[in-house]
Amino acid sequence: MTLLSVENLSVTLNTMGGPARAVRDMTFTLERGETLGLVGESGCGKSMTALALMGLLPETARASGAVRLEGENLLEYSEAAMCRVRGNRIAMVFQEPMTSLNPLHTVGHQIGEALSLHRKLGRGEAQKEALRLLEVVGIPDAGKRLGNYPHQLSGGQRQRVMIAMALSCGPDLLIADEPTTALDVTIQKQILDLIRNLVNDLGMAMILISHDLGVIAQSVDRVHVMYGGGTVESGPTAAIFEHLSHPYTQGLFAAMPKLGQRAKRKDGAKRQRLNTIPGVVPELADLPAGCTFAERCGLVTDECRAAPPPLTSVAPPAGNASSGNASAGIAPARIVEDHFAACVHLDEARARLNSA
Amino acid sequence: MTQPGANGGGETLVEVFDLHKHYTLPKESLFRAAPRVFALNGVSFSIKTGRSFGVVGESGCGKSTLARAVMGLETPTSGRVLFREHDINAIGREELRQLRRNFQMVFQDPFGSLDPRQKVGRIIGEPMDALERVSSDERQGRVVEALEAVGLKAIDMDKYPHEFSGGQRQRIAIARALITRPALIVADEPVSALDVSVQAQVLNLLQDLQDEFNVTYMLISHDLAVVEYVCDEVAVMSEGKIVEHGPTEQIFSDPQHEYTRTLLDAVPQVAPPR
Amino acid sequence: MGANLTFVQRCIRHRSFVAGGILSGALVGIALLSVVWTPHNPIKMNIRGRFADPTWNHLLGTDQFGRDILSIIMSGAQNSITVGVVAVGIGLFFGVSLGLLASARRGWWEEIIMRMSDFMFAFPAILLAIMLVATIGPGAVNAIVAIGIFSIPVFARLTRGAANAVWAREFVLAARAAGKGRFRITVEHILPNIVSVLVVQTTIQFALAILAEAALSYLGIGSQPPTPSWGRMLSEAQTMIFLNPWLAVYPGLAIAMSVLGLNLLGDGLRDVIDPRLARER
Amino acid sequence: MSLFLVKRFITFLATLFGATILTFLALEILPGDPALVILGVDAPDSAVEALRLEMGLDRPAIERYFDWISGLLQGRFGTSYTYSVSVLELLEARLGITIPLALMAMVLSVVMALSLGLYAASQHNKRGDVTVMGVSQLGISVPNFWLALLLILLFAVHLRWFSAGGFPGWENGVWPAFKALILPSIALATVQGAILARFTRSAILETMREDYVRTARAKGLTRRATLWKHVLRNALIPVVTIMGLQFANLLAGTIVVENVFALPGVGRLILQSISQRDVVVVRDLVVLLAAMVVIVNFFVDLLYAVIDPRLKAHDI
Repeated sequence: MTLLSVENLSVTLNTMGGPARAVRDMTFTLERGETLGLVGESGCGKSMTALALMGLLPETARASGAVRLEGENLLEYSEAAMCRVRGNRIAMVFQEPMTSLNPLHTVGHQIGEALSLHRKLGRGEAQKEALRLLEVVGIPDAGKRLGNYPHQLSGGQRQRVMIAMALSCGPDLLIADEPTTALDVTIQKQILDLIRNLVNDLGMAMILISHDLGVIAQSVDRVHVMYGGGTVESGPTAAIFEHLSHPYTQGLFAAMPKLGQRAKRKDGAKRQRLNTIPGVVPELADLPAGCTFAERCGLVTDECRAAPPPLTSVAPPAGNASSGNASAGIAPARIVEDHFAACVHLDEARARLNSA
Repeated sequence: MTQPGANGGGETLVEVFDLHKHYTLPKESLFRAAPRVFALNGVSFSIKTGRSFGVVGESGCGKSTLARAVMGLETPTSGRVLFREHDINAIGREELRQLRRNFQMVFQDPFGSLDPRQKVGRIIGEPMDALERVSSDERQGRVVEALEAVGLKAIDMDKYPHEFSGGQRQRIAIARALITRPALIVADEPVSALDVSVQAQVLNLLQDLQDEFNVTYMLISHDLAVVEYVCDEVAVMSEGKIVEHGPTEQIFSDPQHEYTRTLLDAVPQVAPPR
Repeated sequence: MGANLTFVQRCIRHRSFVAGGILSGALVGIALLSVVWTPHNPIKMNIRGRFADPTWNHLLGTDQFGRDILSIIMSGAQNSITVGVVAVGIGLFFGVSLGLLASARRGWWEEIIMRMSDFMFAFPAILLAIMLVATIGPGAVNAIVAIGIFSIPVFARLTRGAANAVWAREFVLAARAAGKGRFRITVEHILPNIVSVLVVQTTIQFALAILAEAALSYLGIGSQPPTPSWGRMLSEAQTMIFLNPWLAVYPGLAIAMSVLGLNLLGDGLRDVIDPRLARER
Repeated sequence: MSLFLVKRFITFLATLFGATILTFLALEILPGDPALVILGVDAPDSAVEALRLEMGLDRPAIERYFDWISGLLQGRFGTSYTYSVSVLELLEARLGITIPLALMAMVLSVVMALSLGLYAASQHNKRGDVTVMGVSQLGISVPNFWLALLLILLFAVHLRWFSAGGFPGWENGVWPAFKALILPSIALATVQGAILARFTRSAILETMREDYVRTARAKGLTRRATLWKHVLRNALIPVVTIMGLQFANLLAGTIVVENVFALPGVGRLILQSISQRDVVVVRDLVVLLAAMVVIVNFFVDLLYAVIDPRLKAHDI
């Protein structure tokens, strides 16, 4: 059975400026051992999606659609039932390791808490297990660290503790919301490697949320690029980065300065300008009726503004595969079946990219 | 203003000699000496007019302290900072104030670096007001000029910072730095709080301004890609020291120091589309 | 609290602000009115007409000397307001100056000023007020000064805390980078950014001053006869509590309503002046 | 023992020392010659002079200050001019009223504040919260001596459950004495409790917004469990500070409330001594009260070190 199946998940926030649709019709599935990345800029709805899965939305928020964990819709669960899911079957790692741990409790106590809650372990057993977990996440001198308070640890170590805590009950699904954004690159690499290896070893599923295309590209099997609360492009990571299809994904990629580009410039050539996406992210409270990216898109037509574009396969129907791709200049073999983008001008967008 | 050389690199604008900065932490124990932090531990470099000098390093490596020391906002424990051959820590307070028109700063946080109680016109005019008496007409004219240079409109003068997005606020901060037509702008993590699409707009703006006004940048960042993109020269800092220093191409394509290599290796990369 | 609402709109929508505003407005209005008009002369005694029940002539009746209670209470408002204004004025002026100084100079200045205010906090406020009043002698002015001195450390501490937070902001660093000195930064950046905090605390201190003055007058070391004072009315009423309990009700109600009004106003102001501040609370 | 506590202990001593100096100076400039006050204005100059000598008033102030302090340190209190007995003797019976009164009021206000604050925070923005906040707003606005009068009106004048004042003394049975302190302690505790309740509520609400509370919820803890296990202890840190500061107000409040209820406690003694210019009693009592406040605040600091591991981090 499919581990997680999210169907038309929408989250509406009651803000001062009126209802804001923070998440719009997110749909995806996830199997054990699979990793999914949600990538997008601030306010695109990626964190709200995570909180909706956890049932930890702010009080002013309403979720609709379905979040099915092995067939059971979590949105219909009572608060008490949800408490048995959280930390047990779905666990989460947050962005700020400095503030996400209770300053007044020892590390061991905080890791053991979920164990005694869900596994009904006694104090001694919970501590023994906590010690093992600290070793699993690679904290040196774990026995001593068990009795430490968070302020005695570095940022990277705290994030390891957070991961140990999330893993404590052997969850089926791990949600990591910007787990390395607050960390230095060298620490980021260690933490990402750790998470990747643990997910592999333990065979759980993972949703990794990040604003950083690089982090996403190196860490997950499949990606949803989010904009204005919804998915604008989704597919296997390799396919997406190989065939950036949605104008927003293309714009995001082009706007990112990439390491090693300077050496490729011709000597004496004037600095290349970065491509930019004009305009700003729209307010969630008054999103346009049609494509949320329309106002910043170079390819916009009236059609875009009329209705939200559906997610359509980037791979054209089998019948006209050759003719459809000839103009875009993409070898048909590379097109993957489950690569989708929500754009009515997909062909133009891809053609534009290839001609550039 | 000094005339730059033909290829944009001329005389030396800033020179830093063996800069040290130690902080004393609160005592942890009654009987042991208070611990000290060596934020800067012997840093030397120089920046030439019209060039972009980048400083990269991880948090706590001393790069922000260095930026503030160059700006004369932090008195070094030892060492010298020379701006056009004036030692900014040795000259008098008034002289330093007059010298300040030549170097301005752009900060990281586009929400914290603008006084929420002041209108944009006043914020941008501040460095000018602090240094000289100008007629209100001239003041107005120069504020508008600065606003337009960063792609904002004259009417934005009468708005408050909270009416702008993060990217626009960073433009306002840059306009403030431009108002005295400085030779040097020290930018401490100017884009790290911005989303990628907005970051690109600001980076392009910095580049355009350099072409237009021949301004020299000292750019502090933890983001290697940003530094590589903007800077002609890079210094890599670790634990209060510059461990490697040289032309950008060389540092990024052929790093010599172990730490630089570790840093470069750690950056997650996206394979460019084929 | 929509950010788009104007200041006035936010005020009108805020219930406790409106209630506090009405009560405080009434306090000031009555005090002003009593300067030019009261139903009767609040000082004039009429032994034959003492302990009169409420009538149209004496809406709240008369006291043990036959004085009109409503008139005394109205005049008592003057006393409370004077005490509040002067005492809070003293506290505000010295406290804010010291707080700003501590925050601008840091180091030893800050250490000394803060230790002093810590010390003042450790001392029971009314106790030292009693001592001061006892030293200089009882009287309204001394009570006011004593109360004023006690709000100095409150304002000093608050100002220093709020100002330190502002000094840590990047826009102050930007002002320093622009070449502005500590004094100009304090005037142009620090003060405007802490005004809202100070305004809120001022209304609360005002309420505390009214309470403290009432307590001192009740103990007989505040304002002296014949100046009408709510606190002293209560101490006089207590001696006749079995005879005429209502005498102990009106002045207390007047104090409570004034203080309630100011407290509500303070709470309301906190939300209204600075919507961001309200969210942080 | 941590550096934090050492620092606090030094501050503690310094504050006590400052209190003695302030008190001494204030009373030094007190108008009126104590000798004259005791003997009356009509007394012959020679008698006044003799008494001044006897009391040591002719010696320099600094000498008298050190005499006083060294006396206090050895547990020797001065002798009252008006009562002609040692201050210690005066205190004995009176502390038996003031200390139980203050403790009762403190316990009452803390119990009231914590339960109401917790309840209001858990009902945030619901009816219970609004009611508690409204009532506490009213509680803050009522002067404690007026509340005392109202309590007398209701329970003594109207219902006749309690007497309107006075104190039977502990020797005549614990219950009557305790009963005499009930109304005064309610009057004292209500205002303090209302302030503390509001503060507790906002401290809890603030803590509930912390990231680690979200972490706890993500572990599967219920809202209630999170509140008890993670929020409360963190929220207590600021609440405890305020509690310590409030103890000063509570003691000051006893001066007023003892007067309302005609309780022969320390507060009443102070007021009487001031009006009688009995300098020796006043200064000893003021220092005593200040010492009590400072000691309580020092214990608050000790409590901090227990609650917050960040403060015990560094050993000496």
